[in-house]
Amino acid sequence: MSHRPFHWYRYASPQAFYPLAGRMIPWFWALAAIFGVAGLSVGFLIAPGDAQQGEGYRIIFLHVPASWMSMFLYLVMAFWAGLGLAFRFRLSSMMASALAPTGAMFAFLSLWTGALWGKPMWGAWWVWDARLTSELILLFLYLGFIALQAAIDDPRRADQAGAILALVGVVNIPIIYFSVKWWNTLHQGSSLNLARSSMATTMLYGMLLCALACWMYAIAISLMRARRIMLEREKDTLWVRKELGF
Amino acid sequence: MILAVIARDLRLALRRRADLAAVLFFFVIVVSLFPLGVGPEPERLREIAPGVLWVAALLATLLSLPRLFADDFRDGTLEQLALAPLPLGLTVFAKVLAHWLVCGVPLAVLSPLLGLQFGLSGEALVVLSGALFIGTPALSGIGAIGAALTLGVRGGGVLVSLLILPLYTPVLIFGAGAVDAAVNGIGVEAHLSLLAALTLAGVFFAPWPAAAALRIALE
Amino acid sequence: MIVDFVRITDSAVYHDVHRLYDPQGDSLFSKARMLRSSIMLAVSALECHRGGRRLFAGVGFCLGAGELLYLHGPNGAGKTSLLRMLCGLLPPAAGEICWHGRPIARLGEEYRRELCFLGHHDAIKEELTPFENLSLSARLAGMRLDEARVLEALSRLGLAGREDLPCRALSRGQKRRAALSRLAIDRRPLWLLDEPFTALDAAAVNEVAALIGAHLEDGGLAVLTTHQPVEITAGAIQRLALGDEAESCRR
Amino acid sequence: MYWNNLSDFLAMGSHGPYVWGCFVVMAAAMILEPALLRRSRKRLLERLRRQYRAEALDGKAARESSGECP
Repeated sequence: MSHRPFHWYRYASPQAFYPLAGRMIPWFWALAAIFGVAGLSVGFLIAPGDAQQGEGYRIIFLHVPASWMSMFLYLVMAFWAGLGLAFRFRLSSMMASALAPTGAMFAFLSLWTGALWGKPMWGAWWVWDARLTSELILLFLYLGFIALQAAIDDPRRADQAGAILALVGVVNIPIIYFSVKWWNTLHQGSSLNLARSSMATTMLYGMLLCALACWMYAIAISLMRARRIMLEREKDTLWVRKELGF
Repeated sequence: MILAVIARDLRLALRRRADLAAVLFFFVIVVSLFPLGVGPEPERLREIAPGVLWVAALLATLLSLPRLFADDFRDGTLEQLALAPLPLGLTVFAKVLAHWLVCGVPLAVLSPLLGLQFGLSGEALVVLSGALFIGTPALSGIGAIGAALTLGVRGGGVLVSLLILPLYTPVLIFGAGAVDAAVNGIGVEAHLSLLAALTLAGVFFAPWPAAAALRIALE
Repeated sequence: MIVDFVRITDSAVYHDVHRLYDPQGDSLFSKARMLRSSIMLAVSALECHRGGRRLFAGVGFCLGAGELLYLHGPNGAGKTSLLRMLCGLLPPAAGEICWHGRPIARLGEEYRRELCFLGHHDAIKEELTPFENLSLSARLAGMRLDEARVLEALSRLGLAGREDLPCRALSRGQKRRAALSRLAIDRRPLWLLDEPFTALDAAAVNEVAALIGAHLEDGGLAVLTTHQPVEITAGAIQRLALGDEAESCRR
Repeated sequence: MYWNNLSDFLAMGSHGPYVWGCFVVMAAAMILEPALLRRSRKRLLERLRRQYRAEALDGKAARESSGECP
């Protein structure tokens, strides 16, 4: 998602970025579909069963990409928000606001799939282990960002306030993660530690393909939402009127 | 100059003792409700005491946060503070310190009394009060960011809790962990030192984003 | 404290004299400021947006020592926004504000040490007494004042008997006087006053006008927005119209 | 192809409901979100068109200044 338009300044204005994003979105949808089908087929059809966890482990093909995306999108959101705060680029603040709902959705999906994975493995829907708990807190951070931006009417102030919250949140994520981990180390360690991958390579490819699919999906959906925000905020300008044929 | 701001806030707080008392009564009431809900068995109460006392302290601080900037914002004195020849971050630092003296310290002083309700041993009570004493500045510092962000926003009071409680979790974990360790008789130094680290970070780093948020609110 | 030498560089001399001198030493203090004829507030091509609309654009003016700028225009023309831009609270959408030739965005506290802003709000605490409010705002402005000067400033604004009443008990006009009493002790060169004469009776209006006149004579600058026609005796007066009266391009 | 028949595939070795529970919810989310977004975008476009049409009708469209608000 951190693609940087090549002519940075030419596309920094919403007016120039709107049509460009419009052209790119179908491509990202196509990529998301291709990676999705590939990842799922590897994960669900080709990959062998796991020794102890049987077939239930296949949930990681959904759980891990979702967790990755929820974490990654928060970092990207904080990046765009910080840029918007520092340089007053309205476009990057809009991008941050566009990313937040998708990030929140991935955080919720990560919790949902984590719970459904935990039930057969550990016998309980919700287990207070370090990663699930910090995922829950990450969801709260997302909801806080969205609620703050919704509560402030003036778009510029909403952007800047949201940016500060996102930056403070980013600084706190490692602290929260390690304090939760310190508090409870029930979780079986990170399931994808590239150094000693305890999984067959096919599983690894399956997961990476699913992650790419989620990433393409996130780019496409946030570009669409960014375009919607642009229309909403720039509705008094002439280029929006021309865009709508007036 | 910082002392002037602290003295100002303390004098204002003393003039409005009712707000002060309300926060402390809230803390007492919330803590006393738990035994009614959970049941009188001393063993179980002793087990949940650290968590209950710390969560109640958290909520009490949260309750008094909007007061940090809202009154000054409404009557225009916040503008004058922003225009004082003092970095806004230091002004916020002074206000956080004043808020801690007014709200955090009474909580720490009062907590051993309430610990008795939960049958905590003498040593645990000392650790409880000490942990609260160390932890509450971080609550005030991080809370200042939430108060500044939601200044003049409708529904700000509720919003502060949504923004700030996730950021409070490390302080809660180490604070309650310290008291829990004391109850079980194991070493508390690790917990308290981490808590102190959080407090230092909270008190010295939090005022700067809070100042930035104030500047935005004053626009 | 006697000044042994005075470094005449453009922006520095004013600060050296200010720091070396105890603000009480009025007479010598103001003579030093007359030395600085080129105190300048330069504003160029200022632009302000509110709620997506452009309030004003291309606003510019220069203010030398002893000059007063009248800002007038209908309600909602952006007078208050312009004042808030001048004191650095509101960043302008475009254009620049320079003090001593240096943009205020980079000056920060240095600039804030030079200006006194009085907005619509009275900026006084209801629980505190006028005496406490005034001594507090003096300390915040960096001045060490003894009790006599504070009482004298309050009595000058007609609050003689009410120094120790909590401001809650004062009337709207008296609160405004308590807020304006700040001007009686203020030594900062740039005054930004947003409708200082509202809710004041005739006597208080004259008193405040006299204070502003003295400030201008003293070599200070002032930017004033007001709806009542008020005669300020001293200083060169500039006028700046905003909103419909002005010809600034409306979007 | 790891599975030899469809019923095993669906059963997922006694973990079927959990695996498919995750799959269905995730798929639903990734279909619902764009649908909701497209719908709200359509509604926004209608609202804006109505607003512009109203402005065009009562002559406000003849704005004298060409500069668009940056």
